[in-house]
Amino acid sequence: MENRKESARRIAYRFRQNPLSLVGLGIIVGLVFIAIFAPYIARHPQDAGYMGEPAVDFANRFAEPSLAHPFGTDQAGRDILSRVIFGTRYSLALGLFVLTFAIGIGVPVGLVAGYVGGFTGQVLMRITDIFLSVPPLVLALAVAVPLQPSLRNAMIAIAVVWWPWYARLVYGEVISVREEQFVEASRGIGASRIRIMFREILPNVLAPITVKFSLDMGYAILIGASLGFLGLGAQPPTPEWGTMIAEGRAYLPAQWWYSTFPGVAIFIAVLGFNLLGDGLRDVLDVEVD
Amino acid sequence: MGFKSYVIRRTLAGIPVFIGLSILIFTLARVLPGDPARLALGPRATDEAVQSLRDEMGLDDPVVVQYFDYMAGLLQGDMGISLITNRNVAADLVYFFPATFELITVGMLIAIAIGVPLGIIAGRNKDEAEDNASRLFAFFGVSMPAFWAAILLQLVFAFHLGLLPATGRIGVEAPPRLTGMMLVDSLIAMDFRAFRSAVAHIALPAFTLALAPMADIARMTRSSFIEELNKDYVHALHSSGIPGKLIAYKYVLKSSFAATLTIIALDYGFLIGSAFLIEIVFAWPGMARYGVDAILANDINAIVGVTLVVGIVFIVANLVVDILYGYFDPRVRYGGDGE
Amino acid sequence: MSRTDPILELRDLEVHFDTFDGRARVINDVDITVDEGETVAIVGESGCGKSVTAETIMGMLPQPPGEIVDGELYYKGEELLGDQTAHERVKSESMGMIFQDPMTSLSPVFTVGEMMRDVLTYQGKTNVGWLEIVRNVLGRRDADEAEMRDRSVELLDQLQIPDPEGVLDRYPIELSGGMRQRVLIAMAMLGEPEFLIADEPTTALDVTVQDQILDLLTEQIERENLSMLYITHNLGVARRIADRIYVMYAGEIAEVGTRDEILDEPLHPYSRGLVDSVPKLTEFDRDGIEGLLPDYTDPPSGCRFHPRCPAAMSGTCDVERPPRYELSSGQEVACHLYEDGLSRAEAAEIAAEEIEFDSGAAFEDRPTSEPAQDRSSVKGESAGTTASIDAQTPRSAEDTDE
Amino acid sequence: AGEEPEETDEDESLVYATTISPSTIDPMRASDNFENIYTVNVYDSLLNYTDESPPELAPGLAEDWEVGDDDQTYEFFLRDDATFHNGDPVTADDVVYSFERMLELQDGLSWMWADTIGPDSVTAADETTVEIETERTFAPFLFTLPYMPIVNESEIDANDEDWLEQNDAGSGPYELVEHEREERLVLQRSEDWWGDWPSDDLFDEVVLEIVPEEGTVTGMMGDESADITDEWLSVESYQELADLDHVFVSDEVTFSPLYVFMHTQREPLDDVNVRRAISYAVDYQQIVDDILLGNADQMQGPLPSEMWGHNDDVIQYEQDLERAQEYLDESDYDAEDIELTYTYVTGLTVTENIGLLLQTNLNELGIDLELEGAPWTRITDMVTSQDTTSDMHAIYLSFSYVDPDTFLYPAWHSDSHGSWESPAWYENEEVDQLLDDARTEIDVDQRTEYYEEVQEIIADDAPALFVVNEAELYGVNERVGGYVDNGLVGYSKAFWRLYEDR
Amino acid sequence: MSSDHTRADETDSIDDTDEPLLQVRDLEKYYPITGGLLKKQIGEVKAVDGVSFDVRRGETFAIVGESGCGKTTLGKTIARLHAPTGGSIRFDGRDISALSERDLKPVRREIQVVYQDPTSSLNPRKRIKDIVAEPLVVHDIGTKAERRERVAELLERVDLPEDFLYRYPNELSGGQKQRVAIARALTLNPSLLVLDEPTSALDVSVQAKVIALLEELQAELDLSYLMITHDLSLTKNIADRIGVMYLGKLMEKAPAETLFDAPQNPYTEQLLSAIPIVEESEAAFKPERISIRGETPDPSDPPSGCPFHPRCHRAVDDCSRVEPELVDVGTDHVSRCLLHDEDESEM
Ligand SMILES: Nc1ncnc2c1ncn2[C@@H]1O[C@H](COP(=O)(O)OP(=O)(O)OP(=O)(O)O)[C@@H](O)[C@H]1O
Ligand SMILES: Nc1ncnc2c1ncn2[C@@H]1O[C@H](COP(=O)(O)OP(=O)(O)OP(=O)(O)O)[C@@H](O)[C@H]1O
Ligand SMILES: [Mg+2]
Ligand SMILES: [Mg+2]
Repeated sequence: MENRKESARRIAYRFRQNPLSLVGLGIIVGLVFIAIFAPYIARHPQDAGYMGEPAVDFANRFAEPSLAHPFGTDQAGRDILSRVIFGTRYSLALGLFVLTFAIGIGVPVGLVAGYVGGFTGQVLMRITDIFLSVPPLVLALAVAVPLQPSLRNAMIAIAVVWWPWYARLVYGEVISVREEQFVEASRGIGASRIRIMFREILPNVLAPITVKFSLDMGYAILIGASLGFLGLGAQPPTPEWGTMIAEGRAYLPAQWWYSTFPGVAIFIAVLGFNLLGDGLRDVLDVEVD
Repeated sequence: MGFKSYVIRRTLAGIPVFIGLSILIFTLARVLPGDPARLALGPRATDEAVQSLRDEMGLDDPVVVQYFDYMAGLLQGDMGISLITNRNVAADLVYFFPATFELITVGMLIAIAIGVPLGIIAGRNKDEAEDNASRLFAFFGVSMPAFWAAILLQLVFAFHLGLLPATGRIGVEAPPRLTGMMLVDSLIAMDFRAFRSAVAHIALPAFTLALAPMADIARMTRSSFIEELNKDYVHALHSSGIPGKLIAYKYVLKSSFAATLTIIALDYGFLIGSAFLIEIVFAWPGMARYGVDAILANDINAIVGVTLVVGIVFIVANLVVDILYGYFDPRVRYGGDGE
Repeated sequence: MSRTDPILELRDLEVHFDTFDGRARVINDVDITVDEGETVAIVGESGCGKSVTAETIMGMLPQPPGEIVDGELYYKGEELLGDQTAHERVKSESMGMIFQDPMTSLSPVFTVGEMMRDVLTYQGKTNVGWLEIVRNVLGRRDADEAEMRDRSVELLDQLQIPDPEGVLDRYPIELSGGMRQRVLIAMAMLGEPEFLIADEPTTALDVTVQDQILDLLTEQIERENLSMLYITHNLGVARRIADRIYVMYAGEIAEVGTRDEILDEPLHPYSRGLVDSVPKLTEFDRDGIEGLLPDYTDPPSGCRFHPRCPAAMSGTCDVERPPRYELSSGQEVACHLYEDGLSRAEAAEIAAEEIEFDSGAAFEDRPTSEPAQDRSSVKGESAGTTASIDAQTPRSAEDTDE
Repeated sequence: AGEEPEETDEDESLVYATTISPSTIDPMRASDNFENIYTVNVYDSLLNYTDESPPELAPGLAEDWEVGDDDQTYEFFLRDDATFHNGDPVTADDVVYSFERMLELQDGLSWMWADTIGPDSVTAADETTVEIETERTFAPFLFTLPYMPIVNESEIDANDEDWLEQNDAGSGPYELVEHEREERLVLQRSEDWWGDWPSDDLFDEVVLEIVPEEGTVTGMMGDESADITDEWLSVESYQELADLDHVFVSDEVTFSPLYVFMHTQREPLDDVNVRRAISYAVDYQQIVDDILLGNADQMQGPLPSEMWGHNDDVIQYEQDLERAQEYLDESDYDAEDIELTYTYVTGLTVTENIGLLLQTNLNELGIDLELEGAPWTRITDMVTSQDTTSDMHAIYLSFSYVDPDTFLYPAWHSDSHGSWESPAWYENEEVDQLLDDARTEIDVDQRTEYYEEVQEIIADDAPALFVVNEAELYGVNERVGGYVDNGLVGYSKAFWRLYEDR
Repeated sequence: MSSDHTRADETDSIDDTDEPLLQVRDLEKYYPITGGLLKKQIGEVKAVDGVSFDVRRGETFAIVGESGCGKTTLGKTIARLHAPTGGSIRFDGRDISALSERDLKPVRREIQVVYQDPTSSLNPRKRIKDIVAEPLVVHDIGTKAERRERVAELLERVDLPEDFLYRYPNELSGGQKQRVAIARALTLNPSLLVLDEPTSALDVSVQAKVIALLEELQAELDLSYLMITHDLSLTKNIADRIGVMYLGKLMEKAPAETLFDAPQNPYTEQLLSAIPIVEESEAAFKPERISIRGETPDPSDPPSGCPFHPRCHRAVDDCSRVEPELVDVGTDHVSRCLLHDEDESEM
């Protein structure tokens, strides 16, 4: 169809204007590929706990990076590269879970608060404000504490602190879309509130949500890693990047590779999502923060 | 609407948020598993000792009662006893907060000092080499895990090059404590040796902290600068005969700075979050590290205290920015909420 | 009318834009002359290139995406397009501009007085040092504050702004639309320009306010003996203010003549359609003009108006670009219907005979739709003439805006 | 690296760099090693420990002491030349006050005397004589006294509750001159101290520098801005330190036994055969050689062999998968069904690594092991009830006083259940009886017999993996003379015994 | 001071032979202004303040006035997109001013609105077919196929080619979008269309066509229009009757010819005088040029007395004190001005 081609062309044009976002896209595609095929890519999947066959080889601890172990080995003689590869899974899963949850809660809240407004809206947004008045990492820490430290609980903690950001984003967007005449036109036709919110307004706030989603994937991965770093996230021997950095920190500076490579992995993953998000921001032409 | 009433309204708006926050945090802390009294007294404490502490702390009261007791205490500067330091949390915070405040403030100043010019340079040279370089830098800044950046910087500057100290706040005798901020205290005491040492110590952590906001600020400044630069008034002023440079650095900068300010407020809050990581790595004896210790030790009063203070800093930072925003942009004062 | 030396002369202007649809050849061979003391209006529908022309003259065309491919601009004989510093200088010394939207044309974050002071202080300077900027931001100026204030107040007073002293200390947001527009005019006048460009300065205003502003503007122009290029799509406004009118269509000048010539008896089919479409107190012709502005990335060959023209001559109009024929009266019209040297009466006769807009469209089998947009349904249907119809769908301006 | 040179006043300051920080410096609240290092150096006690191994009692503020025939009355004769740092003489009243304060605060190490000393147990017979009548016979009593700091009553009375957090009220070899929280404690040698200083160059100043980052500690040792490290660094860091010319690493194996307790009240670990199977599955050798790089001995039974009363004849487990399999076959459980959780203290890499190895080892039997790190506070909380205690807990038992009781009673006596030292929930009446007897018997030979028997029963029952007795490693600058690690909390850093040796 | 003038309100109800489709009586719509610390209401904008008029079946009633005078508010209140603050709206004999949202649903089928900005009034994320079919979906009318048919029919009705069905609004020109908006408004076969400046965002040549379409539809479908505009020349050509609003109040109301031939209200005079004419010939239809002064007042703080008095070229002292009422000044012609009384008394 003509307009498809047309918009595809537009998107391609905008992307071309911003080659960095293509790099981002490439990185993310690569990460997803690595996450899916980790067992085939990693040379020592069991070192990452794959297939429940733990393998430690203390005799081979702290091998420097070499052909056999391009990222070296850790204190239990495990191949860091393999662990970093498997780490992709955890980080992506964390990001996806957190954001799905956050969007699932935040978007309806923002829609209702923005469109229905009034007392309900005020209450919802004040609750949102409360969550927003503490930096996410700090709040996630506070939420993570009552739970056992684990990757799953870290996800829950982060998700709990994340939805308000979507509520606020959607709220802001709804406030402006609400003023568009097509919304009123829909009301004039007799459409119900629910219909207006989800059929008229929601499609118009998808673009900023998409952009924020992409940018936030990176940020969620960072926060997840930070919790791991503080010992409140994934627990060893889970090859989660932040946890690995925290473990490796004890062996600095001599075994520099231990902390360095998981760090590089986080950096690249976050960078990828940021680049893509930034590109999407241009393509979809929305401003999100 | 007058500026004053705007300021007052903004200030009052922070109060319900603070109350809500205190409820949220307090509830969170109370659902912590584990008996804080037992934790406080250590593994070998007797049951009687534990029970008497429970009574003292009111732990067996309903949570609502506990909350009101807590808030009543808070009004008198009593935030309960920290279970790990055995002191009043308020006293602990007074002790530790200045270090964190100093760190994040210096970090933010660095971020602004580098980020704003970077953004302007990029904005004025859109799509040219300067722009691309600064954008790339910005991406690196926001993508770098703070704790990892901290480790790398430490490896390079402290361990490898030996240029800067890796940890701590000061390497010589500390100046008499007045504000609790080393830089300030050493200046007050005219102790320049201490000042130099304090500067050397704060350099790495503050810079690490500054990375992300620096990138954010540069990005925001750039985009708002570009946006403003394309506004009609720029052309209008230009065609009225005002030189372009003055327009850029007076008119455009002031308008675009409003947007930057919002980011600064947001990032100021995020800085406290990052401080939780950075203080650990750099052994910075601040509130954030105290907070992490408290969290790891289930020290409920300390957790509530730290989180509340973080919240207050965030709320105040937003308030200050809102007020500045109103100062920079008169439209805000008329536009009501700004939301 | 005896022509003095033109104060401004634009020749063969050609401006292109790079868009994602390709290269938009927006301005095509535009000549505009403004004589000393004369007010010239450019009229035309939205998107026809009026603002781009103004931007080019004011040296504020965004480049990229815009590019001045060809053309010269003479201001009192001095060429400006090739010499940016000269352009800057002339602009800040002798030109002033009034914009359409008075809200966005004033800095929202400074008071009116502050802006006016800066205009007065930096009058004619093209560069300024860092120190100066810092001093300025700190509120230190070398110039005489009191004198500047007096001058500003005087000007605001001339523009019938109540309480001019008070207005100086207010922010634009504290002023009504009409007041802002007057402030904007005052700002433009402050620099004591010789030449003024106004890009639809009254479009956003109510008729009564528009009426006031137009009065004030004419008054100022007469008082200072200014020359002005006034851009509008409102033919009524053009009638009130202009001595001569350029009718612009799709980046080309369709017709030039005195105000009465153009409005009372337009010759170009486009001008005619345009004038007819305006609801008037006497009558209202509901026919309008079929179709839309063409796609600038692929403009029609020959006369750019031919796909919409009821008098288009197949084989001529779609092939050959009409030159600007000059009638004996001095009026110029770019249409193959005419030829050089015709008298006005002869030309009017031709126009009356040949140009007939009606609800049955000129070029289309589908009578009432706006068919030129619909590429797929039109293409190839009637070879020869319609093959070159290529109205843009959608118009690129809208795309980039959305 | 990086510390400014003026930091260390080379000749006079001794810098102890530690990654942990004290939560209190009130001597009656002090509980951990660092807090006790401060306490023993700033405060005197009635008795002292020598630096021999195993350590013996030496006079402290009490020049001499006598034990009554009832095994419950003690008399201490104070030296008359001891003064507090503010110049006040140390009197018997101060001693009485110190006991009272200790028991009243119910903090720190007060548990040591909780059941032994009552409100009227301690009295001042005269200025320099203290009489103590214990409420029960508690054989290790004298060995606990080096941990009872004597404070200046009048000074404490005169000041605020938390005055002791910034000041000292002691009479010990060093006095506190600066306390920068989370950063450092600076101690100054007290010229008036009654004790003997080594003859050589003394350290007039001791700085306890808090450096949470391991890398920094090693860096500081490298550029000699620190002289002694704590014991909490990773093995690799000590290796790095050992490579430095001017540093030696003290690696005495003393009293740091690591156990992996097994929950004896829960399936399947309630079955002794399963426990034995696990005990035989573990590759102890690799733990000692590769995880601890040789800085440890495998444990034989529940008591560290450095402690008197150790029974050298108890069973010594070693990796023997066949036997393990046999025991497993004998048990009521099928290896495939066994899924266990192993809990260790977050951040203690040795225990984490051991967990990883256990995971591999047990996997060979078909047993699944899941690792779970938990902060220390959570672990102490978990073990308060049987339900929340996880299957296996890796825990170092801490050493308090030089007596087998210090390790055996808290871990294996059923009265100790619910504490962090007994996550095995071990129940054995015979063991209970023997441990009780050993507490009330003063005669050392008799006690030794009791303890040997206890060790045998416990080792046989395998309620824990007796993993290793770890050497506590300390990096020490060669210039520090007189350094001996006697393995005692606090006393292993008796700064008054050190001198500059260069 | 007594006057022969009847109060204007009753004038419309005089001919009750054929009941008007819409009867608006004393309609008020006030917007609260909040401010202060607690965002209390500190005032109100009387956007529509006691407006009365009728729209007869099949006619075009136009409302003209300057920006901010309350035209849009009036239109939306009548379409019950706002709840009125006071007054009544009788539509087809039924008072709809206080109906609940649910009870309004059938009314909504009868009254439809076409908005000023065609871009904003179409959801950019929906295809034209879905936009036009939405009313059917909302009211649950017809099967899928029937709906599709109806949409195609409507598109043809507004002269858009069929393949526009699958386009998105941003692929259409302004005029085309406005046609889609009209098509949507027609979907449910309404009897009254509120046209809120339907052409002011369009170019004149496009406007002409859209107006032609509207007139054609009106004739064919027996529609009544409430046309809101600020273009007086346009109303002259298309409206049957015209109401002139100023600051929420109706200043004058008359049949189109009457209003232009013999405007009674000074404000109407000013409006007419300010129209910029295009052709010389139009000048004859305009009153003498009146020099206009003063600023548009702040609607939240309207002048006392006659709201127009500060700008009025005929203002007398009383104007700032006495608020004039609408009075009959001719057949089907009412106006609000103190001078009417004086004229009368002078006579
Ligand atoms: N910055 C730009 N980038 C791309 N295209 C542009 C740009 N500026 C103008 N154009 C194109 O040039 C054409 C003419 O635009 P211009 O703004 O001059 O029209 P106009 O006659 O002023 O219309 P209006 O009456 O709506 O102001 C439009 O088709 C527009 O798409
Ligand atoms: N939702 C609202 N809340 C508060 N005030 C409003 C609201 N909508 C309109 N107003 C005010 O009511 C008055 C009338 O507004 P309205 O939009 O009806 O005017 P209008 O005649 O349609 O103007 P325009 O010609 O600019 O469209 C204005 O002063 C406006 O500021
Ligand atoms: Mg324009
Ligand atoms: Mg309106």
